[in-house]
Amino acid sequence: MSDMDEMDDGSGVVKKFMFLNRKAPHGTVYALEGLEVVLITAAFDQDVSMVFTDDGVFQLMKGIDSKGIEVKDFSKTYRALEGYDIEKLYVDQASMDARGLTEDDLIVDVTVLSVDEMANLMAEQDVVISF
Amino acid sequence: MSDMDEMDDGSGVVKKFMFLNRKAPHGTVYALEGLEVVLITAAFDQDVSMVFTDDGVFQLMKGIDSKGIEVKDFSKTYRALEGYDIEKLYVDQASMDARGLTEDDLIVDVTVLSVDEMANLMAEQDVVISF
Amino acid sequence: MLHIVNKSAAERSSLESCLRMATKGSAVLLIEDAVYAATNGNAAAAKIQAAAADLKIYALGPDLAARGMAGRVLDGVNVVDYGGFVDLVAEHSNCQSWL
Amino acid sequence: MLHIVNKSAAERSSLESCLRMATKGSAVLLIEDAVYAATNGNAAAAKIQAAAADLKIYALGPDLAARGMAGRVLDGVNVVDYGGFVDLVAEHSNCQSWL
Amino acid sequence: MQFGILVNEGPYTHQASDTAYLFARTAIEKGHKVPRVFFYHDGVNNSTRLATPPQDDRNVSARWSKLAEEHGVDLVVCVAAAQRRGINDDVLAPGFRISGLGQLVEMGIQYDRLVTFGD
Amino acid sequence: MQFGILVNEGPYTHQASDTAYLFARTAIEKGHKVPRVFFYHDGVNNSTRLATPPQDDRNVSARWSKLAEEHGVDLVVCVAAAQRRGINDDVLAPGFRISGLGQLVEMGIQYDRLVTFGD
Repeated sequence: MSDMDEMDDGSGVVKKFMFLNRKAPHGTVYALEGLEVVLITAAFDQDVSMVFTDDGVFQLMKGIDSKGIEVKDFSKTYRALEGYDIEKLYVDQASMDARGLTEDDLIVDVTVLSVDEMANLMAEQDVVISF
Repeated sequence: MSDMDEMDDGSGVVKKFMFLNRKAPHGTVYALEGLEVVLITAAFDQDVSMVFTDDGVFQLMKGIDSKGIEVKDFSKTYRALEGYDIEKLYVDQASMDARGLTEDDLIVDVTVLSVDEMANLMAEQDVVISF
Repeated sequence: MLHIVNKSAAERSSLESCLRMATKGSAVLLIEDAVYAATNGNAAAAKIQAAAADLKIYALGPDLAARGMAGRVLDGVNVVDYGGFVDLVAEHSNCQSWL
Repeated sequence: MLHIVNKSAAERSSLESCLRMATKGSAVLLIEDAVYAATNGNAAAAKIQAAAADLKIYALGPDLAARGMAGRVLDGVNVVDYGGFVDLVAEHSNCQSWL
Repeated sequence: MQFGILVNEGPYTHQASDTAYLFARTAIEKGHKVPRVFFYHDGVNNSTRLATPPQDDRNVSARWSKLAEEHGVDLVVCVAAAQRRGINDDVLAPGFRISGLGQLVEMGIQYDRLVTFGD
Repeated sequence: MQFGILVNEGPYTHQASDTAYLFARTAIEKGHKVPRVFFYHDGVNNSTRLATPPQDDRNVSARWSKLAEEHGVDLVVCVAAAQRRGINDDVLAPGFRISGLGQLVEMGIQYDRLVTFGD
């Protein structure tokens, strides 16, 4: 993805972008195509937060094996986000609880937030894009 | 629709077809495109039942005015179903109750069924197509 | 902040997810199939009325009319047209569509 | 009768609609995102386990594996592959997909 | 046994077309017949030969075409739904043809089972 | 004020593209600017010039084209999403162009608001 390293819209503006991931992987393409937007946004040197809530927390599951459905496994891309300076990864505590998940089940290190913390984080963004 | 009057697959078989309508109108196209299938099926002289459950009961609302969203109002088509010998129209009592609707709110005469009656009707079908 | 919901609360959980994260004083606009939640007798009406204590609730009039629901809007819900939708986006510093 | 559900019970109401209308002794197959409901710790698990008293509950194994859920399947849920899916359709006289 | 398959969603966005394909292929491998697959609603978008997905991803329309070629599956695209969505004979992948909804009803009448895949 | 619009669903099956269009047209009528609409996911299917919907129905891609022509709206179709779904330069309706996701990010950076319409 070296073609993305030097993107710049020329304005020098840095905005807060939140990507809100609410959908499970594979049932729909939103998780995969959402990752593509996140990577490009980081290449523009914007302030990127990725948030996983509702079924979106399932995107980060360890142990995904998608050979049987003959679809590409993109879950390792989440591990590569750090290399693109995307370090603000948040998951919603209540969504984890409702699915019986703990941080140990996830493929990357994340910050777990309460609903109030999530809500406040969202309210202070310039741009929220939800998939 | 006179081109549909004499359709025949040549087998002489009459099967029980149920069309299960579970989606509200306009938010998605399923209600409209579903009607197209129902009309064609009746033209093949099959035993057609149309069932409205969940948000599908909203398809039959009186007083629809879709000019403001610039989309065709197809709700009058339900009144024309009788002319195509589609007379078995059923609505789910529980779905009506959960939406504050009564038969007076609907654009056509229907038979109101309990959950058990709906379930038994579905179980005896040869083909169920759901939109 | 403006929250936009477009799916029926009887079919999807997006309204619930929205109400869970909308902070006091923010606005919620119901469009497309989401407008049913703002009508009398709907199972989601109680949820909307409870939310209206802390949030401003709007519903898109053309979507209500297209569903035969123009005369059934809950007290406390503000009906807007597309112009009002544009105004709501302009008036709030950011927005989130709960797809 | 075979009932097929393909959406997450946390996102949509289709599993609930299905369980409401499935008569005693019929089969319910969970595929795609619906398989999450058949896993330990999921909020829908209690619903599935209660339903398993009267219905036969199946989940598609390749969809469980693709979601990292192969090792978390609820007791009482039968895991099948695509061949088992085909068999279920063949064994039941009719089927309904709760889209 | 003869299975009819109805696909109501397009490729990639929803898993429906993938599941339908794997179901159809498996049914054939097990000795059943899949004489026809009908594509309705956004399902008509499976029929374009213009898709060029990334090389490490599956090509949804190409594998439907292959199934048609190898096993004689009739891939029918609903004409009314196709016209709304910009699918016509010029863009059809091999093995697909455009026809009316009667072809769907016939599947229900003539085959032993009809299975629907969608959103 | 400058609005960016993101459309994630195709025409007809979902109301999203209709709502986005009416929002954009109204914003322009009220004196705002809509410099660009970005089409992502199945939203790329709005851009085909091959659609021929029934005469009593709206033509979704044609009215996007008209908005572009009359008000200079830049209609951008995501290249990666388009390739997966069979949209290329040969089938584009007037006013649409294919480009990268950077065009979406730029809307977020440069405009006052970004509004998303989808499923």
